[in-house]
Amino acid sequence: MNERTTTPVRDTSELNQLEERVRRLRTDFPILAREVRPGVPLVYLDTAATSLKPVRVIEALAEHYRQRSANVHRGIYAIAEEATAAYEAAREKVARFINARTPEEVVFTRGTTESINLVALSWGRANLRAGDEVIVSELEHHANLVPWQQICRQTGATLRHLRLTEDGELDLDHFRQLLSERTKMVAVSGGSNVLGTIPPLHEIVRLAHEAGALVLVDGAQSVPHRGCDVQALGCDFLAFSGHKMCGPEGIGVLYGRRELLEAMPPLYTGGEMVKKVSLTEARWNDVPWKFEAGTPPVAMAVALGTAIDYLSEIGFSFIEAHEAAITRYAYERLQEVPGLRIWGPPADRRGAVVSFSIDGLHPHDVAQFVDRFGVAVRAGHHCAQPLHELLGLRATTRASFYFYNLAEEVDRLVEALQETVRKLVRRL
Amino acid sequence: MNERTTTPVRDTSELNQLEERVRRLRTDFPILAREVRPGVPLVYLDTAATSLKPVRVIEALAEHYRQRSANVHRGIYAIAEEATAAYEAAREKVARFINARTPEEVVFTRGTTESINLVALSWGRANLRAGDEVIVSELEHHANLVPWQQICRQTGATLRHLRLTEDGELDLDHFRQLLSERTKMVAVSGGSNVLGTIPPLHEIVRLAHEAGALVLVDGAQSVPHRGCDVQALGCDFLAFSGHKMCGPEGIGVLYGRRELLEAMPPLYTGGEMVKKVSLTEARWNDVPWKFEAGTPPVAMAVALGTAIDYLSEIGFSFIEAHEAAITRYAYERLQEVPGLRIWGPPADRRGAVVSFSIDGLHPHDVAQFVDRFGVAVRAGHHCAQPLHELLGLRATTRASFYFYNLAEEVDRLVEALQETVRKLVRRL
Amino acid sequence: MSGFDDEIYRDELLDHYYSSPRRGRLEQPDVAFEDENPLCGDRVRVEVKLANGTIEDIRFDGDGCVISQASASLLCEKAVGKRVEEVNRWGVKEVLQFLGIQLTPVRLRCALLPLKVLQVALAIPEKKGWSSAESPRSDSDEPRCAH
Amino acid sequence: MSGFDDEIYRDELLDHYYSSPRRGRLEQPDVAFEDENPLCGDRVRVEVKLANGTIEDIRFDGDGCVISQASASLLCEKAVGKRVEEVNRWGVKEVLQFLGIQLTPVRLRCALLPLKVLQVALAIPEKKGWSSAESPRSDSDEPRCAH
Ligand SMILES: Cc1ncc(COP(=O)(O)O)c(C=O)c1O
Ligand SMILES: Cc1ncc(COP(=O)(O)O)c(C=O)c1O
Repeated sequence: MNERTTTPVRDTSELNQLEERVRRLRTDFPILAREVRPGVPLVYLDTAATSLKPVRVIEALAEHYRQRSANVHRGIYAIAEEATAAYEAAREKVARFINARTPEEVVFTRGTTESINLVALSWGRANLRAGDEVIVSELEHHANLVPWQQICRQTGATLRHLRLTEDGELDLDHFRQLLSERTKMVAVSGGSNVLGTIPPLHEIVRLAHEAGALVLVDGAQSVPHRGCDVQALGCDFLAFSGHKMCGPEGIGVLYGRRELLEAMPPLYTGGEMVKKVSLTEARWNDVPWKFEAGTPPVAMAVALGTAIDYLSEIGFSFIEAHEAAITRYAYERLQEVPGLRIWGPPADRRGAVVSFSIDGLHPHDVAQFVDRFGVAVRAGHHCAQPLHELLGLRATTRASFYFYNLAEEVDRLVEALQETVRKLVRRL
Repeated sequence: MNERTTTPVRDTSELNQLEERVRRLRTDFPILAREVRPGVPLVYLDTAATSLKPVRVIEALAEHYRQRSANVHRGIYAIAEEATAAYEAAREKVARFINARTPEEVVFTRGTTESINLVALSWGRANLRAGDEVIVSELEHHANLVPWQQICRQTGATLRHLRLTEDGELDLDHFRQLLSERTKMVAVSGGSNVLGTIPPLHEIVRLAHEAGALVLVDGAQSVPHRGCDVQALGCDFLAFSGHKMCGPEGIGVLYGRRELLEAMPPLYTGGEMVKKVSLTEARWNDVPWKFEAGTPPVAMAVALGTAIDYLSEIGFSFIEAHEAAITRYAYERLQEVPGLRIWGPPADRRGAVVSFSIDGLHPHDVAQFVDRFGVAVRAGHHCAQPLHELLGLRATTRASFYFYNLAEEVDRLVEALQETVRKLVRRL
Repeated sequence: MSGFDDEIYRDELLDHYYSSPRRGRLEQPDVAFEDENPLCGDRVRVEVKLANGTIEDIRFDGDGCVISQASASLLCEKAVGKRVEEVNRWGVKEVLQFLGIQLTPVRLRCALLPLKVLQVALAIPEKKGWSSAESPRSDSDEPRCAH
Repeated sequence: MSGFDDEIYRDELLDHYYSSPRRGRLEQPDVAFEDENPLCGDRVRVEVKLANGTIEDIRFDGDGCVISQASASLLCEKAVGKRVEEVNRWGVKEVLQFLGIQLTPVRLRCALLPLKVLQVALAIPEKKGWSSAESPRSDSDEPRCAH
C-alpha cells in the first residue's frame, strides 16, 4: 500500500476562519480545561477511540438520575412515566437523526459491537446456509469481522474478503467479481478507523442489492462525523456507538429495516422482550423491544439524545468542513517529521483519522513519549489486525480529530513527534 | 398459596431508632427533594424495579466524563491509563465485595439479564445435551426462566420446575426429588421480586453440588440487600445489576468460577476480547475480557464501584435490620386496608418486598390512584407471569423498600390505598 | 392532591366499568375478536353484528383496569350504527375524546386495546371469529414459541 | 514536561534496546520459548542453556517497544548464573527493579512479557523448544480458533 510523501502547498486560511467557532465549542468540554500533569494541558487526538463529552451530555445523564431515576415501560407512577417517555423520545430522536421510517426500526444496544453481533448471531443464524457467502472488506474493525467469521463457521457459509487498492480504498472491481447470487450479506465500514478511508457506500449498496444481498454498514466512524440517512442510502442495517459521538458509553444503536427486524429471532431473552410467558414457553414482544431484554440503559439513551441535539445544532456541514481542513493540515504538517509515513488515501479523500509509522520507532514508544507533552494519540493495531498485516506492520500510531480540535494542537503533536525522534531514534 | 390476614401486635420502637440514620441518608438522594407534582413529595416504594441514586454515584459518573473520558485497555496516554485503572479498580472492588477469588472472575455485563443469558447461551450451548436437566423454581423472574427455556429447546435438554410451598417458599422436598445425575444446572433467585421469598441458598447449593449440578444465583434482588459471599456460598455463577443497588443502568456483573469461565466460549466477538485476529480466524483473550467485546461501559462500572463503597459504608447489618423492621411494619399496616391480601411468606421470612391485591380493584387502577399522593408502587406481573398464574392472578401491586424509606412513607401508602378503596370500589 | 388525572376515575367512567350496558355476548355475532395487553393482563373481547357495512349491534367482554373496560364500553356505545369504514379510521384522538380524559403513554395502551380488538374483528372474514391464539403472527420464528 | 516517566527513555534503557549484548540465539539451547503481547505486537523469544538447575547461558530475540526489549535484555543479564527456582520466583517487583522505573499497567504488560516467556521456557521439558503456536492452550474451545 502506498505511503504518502508529497508535500503540497499549505493553505490554512479556511481553517483559521473555522477556528473561531471551534474555540467557542471547546468551552463546552470540561475535560479540555484539564491539565494532564501540572503545567501540561490535554491535547486530545483520540476521538476515533472515544469522543470527549460536552457538559450538556454529562448533565443530561446526571439530571436523569437526579429527577427521574425509574425503570421504564411498566411504571404507572409519575417518574416512571417520565422515564419511559424520555427513553422513547430518545429513540424517536435517533430515528429522525438517521431518517428511519419509524422509531421501531431503532434498537438500543450497548454499542456498535453488540449491534453487529446481534445481526450476525440472529439474522445470520436464521438465514445463512452452507454455500452462502458474506463479504467483508480487508479494512474492517474486528467488530465487523470476527462476528462474521464465527457465524460463517457455525452455519457453513463462506466469508469473502473485499480487497483494498494501493491507496487503501475498497477495490470496486474486485467487489463486482465477488458479488453473486451466493452473496447474502455485505458488511462494510462507513469509515476506516485506521486509514481514514471513506468507502463509496451508495455504490456498494446499489451493487449489493442488484446481486440480492443485504448491506450492513458499520457506522462507528462515519455516523459521528457525517451522519447517515438510511433511506437515502438504502442500507439494510446500520450500527453505531454513542460514545464516539459525544454520548456516553453503554449505549449504541442497531437500525434495521422493519421487515428484517421482525423476522429476526431475539438473542437475549428475559423481561421486557416478551408478551407472554408460561413456565414452558414465551411469546415475543414487538420490535424493537423484542431485542431489548432486561432493564435498558435509560439514562444513557437519554444522554445520547442530548448528544444528537448537540451535534445537530453544530451541524454536519460545519463538522465536515472543519474536519476536512484540520485533517489536510495534519496530513501536511506530519510530513515534516523525519522518517514519518502516513498510511491510506490522500488527504482529500479521507475522514479525520491519520495513522502513521516512524522509521525505527515502535508506536508504543511514540505514544508514550508524546504523552509527556499532553498529546493523546493511540498506538496499536486499533482492532484491525488483518489490515495491519496487510500493511506489513504490527502497529501504527494514530491521530484522530473532531470539531473541537485546533490547528495548534496539530502543531503540538508535530513538535512532540520531532522531539521523540530526536531523543529516541539512534541512527546506527 | 396462602394470603396473610393475621394482625400481630405492632412494635415500632426499633424502627424509630433506626430512622434517625435513615433521615440522614435520605439527604444523599437528590430525587427525594423532588415533588412529583406541585405540593406532592415523592414516596418511592419501587426499589425492586430500580433503586434511587445517591449524589456520590451521580457525581462519579459525571466526574468520569469531566476528567477521564477515554477508551480503556489500549491507551498509553495519561487519561487513558487513568480510565483503564479506574475500570479495573471497579472490577477489583466488585471482586472484594462478593469475595471472589480474583478479579478475573468478575465479568462486566449490562445487567442481570445479560449475565444470565451469557451463561445460558455460552455455558448452556457448550454443555447441555438431550437428557440433561436444568432446574428453575416457579418464582423466577423472566430473566432467569426464558433463557433456560430457550437453551433447553435448542439443546434438547429438559427444563424442570421447582415447586413452591403454600407459603411461597421453595419446596426442598420437591427439590430433592428433582435432583439426579441428569441435573446439570440449578438456576435460582436469591430473592423473589414478587413474594419476597428468600430461598435457602446454602442448602440449595449443597444439595445441587451433591448431585453434581452447577448453581447459578440470580442475585438481582439479594445482592443489593444482603450482599453475597460467593466463596462462603459456593455458588458457581452469580448475576446482579448495578441499577438496583444505587448504581447506574447499563452495568451489571456475572461472577463465575474461573475454570467455568475459562471453558466457556465467548458469545459476542469483536474488539478487546481477542488476542489475535487474522482475516479468517481469531484467538480469544483471557477471562474476563473474553466476554467483554467492544467498548465497555467504563463510567458505569466506575459508578458501580462508588455505589459499592457507599453501601459498604452504610453496612449490610444496618440495611438488613432496617429493612426487616420496615417490611414488618408495612406488612402489618397494609392489613388495615379493606380487602387487601398480601402474597408470600410471613413478614419475618421475606425481603423488603410486599405484593398484594385488593378485592375488586385492578392493580393498574391502584397504582395510578396512589400516584396522586406521590406514592410510587408498581402494578403488573413484575416479569413473573408464571408465578402470577400460580397465584391465580394477572397482576399484583407491589411496594418495595430500601434503607432510604421511612415508616411515614408506609403510612402514606396505607392512607392512599384506603382512599383508593373508598373512591373506586363499589360494593355491588 | 393534584388535578393531573383527577378525571380518570370520575363517576361516569366508573359507571362504565362497573355496569356497562354493552357488556355481554351476542347470540350470533358476524365477527368477533379477543386480545389482551400482555404487559398488564387487560383482556377485551368484542362481538359484532353487521348489516350492509354498518355495525348493527356490538358487545364487549373481558376484565382489566377501569381505563380498558370503560374504553371498551364507550367504544361500543359510539360504534353502534356507524359504518365500518368510519370506525376503521378511528385512532388515539377519538378514543381519548370518548373517554374525555388525557392519558400518559403507559395507560394509553389500556385505552387503545378495545379499539385495536374491534378493528381486527372488522378486518377478518365474517362468521369466523378468531381469537388471538389462532390469528396469524409474525413476531416469532421459533416454531414452539406459540401463544 | 513532567517528571512522571522521564526515566523511561533514559540512555541505559535505550542502550539495551538498540544494542543488547544478550540479543541473539544459542547454538543448542536446552529450552526455548517465544510469545507475543497480542495487544501491541511485542514479541520475545528466549533461549536457555541449563546446567544442574542453573542458567548457564541465555539469549533473547524479538521486536517491540523499548520497554519490552530492554526488559528482555536486563532480564537475561540478571538471570545468567542464577538457579531456576530463584528465577521462577521473580515477579513484577523484580522486573521493575531491573528496569529501575515505574510503569503504568498498560506498559507493565510490555515489561513483563520477557519474564513470562522465560518462566514458561523453564517449565517445559528440556530439548523441546515450544513456540507458543504449539503450546497447549485453554483459552479457546473453538477448534479452528487456533493461534
Ligand atoms: C429477580 C430478578 N431477576 C432479574 C432481574 C432483571 O434485572 P435487569 O433488568 O437489571 O437485567 C430482575 C429485575 O427486574 C429481578 O428482580
Ligand atoms: C470502525 C469501527 N467499528 C466498530 C467499532 C466498535 O465500537 P464499540 O467499541 O463502541 O462497540 C469501532 C470502535 O472502536 C470502530 O472504529
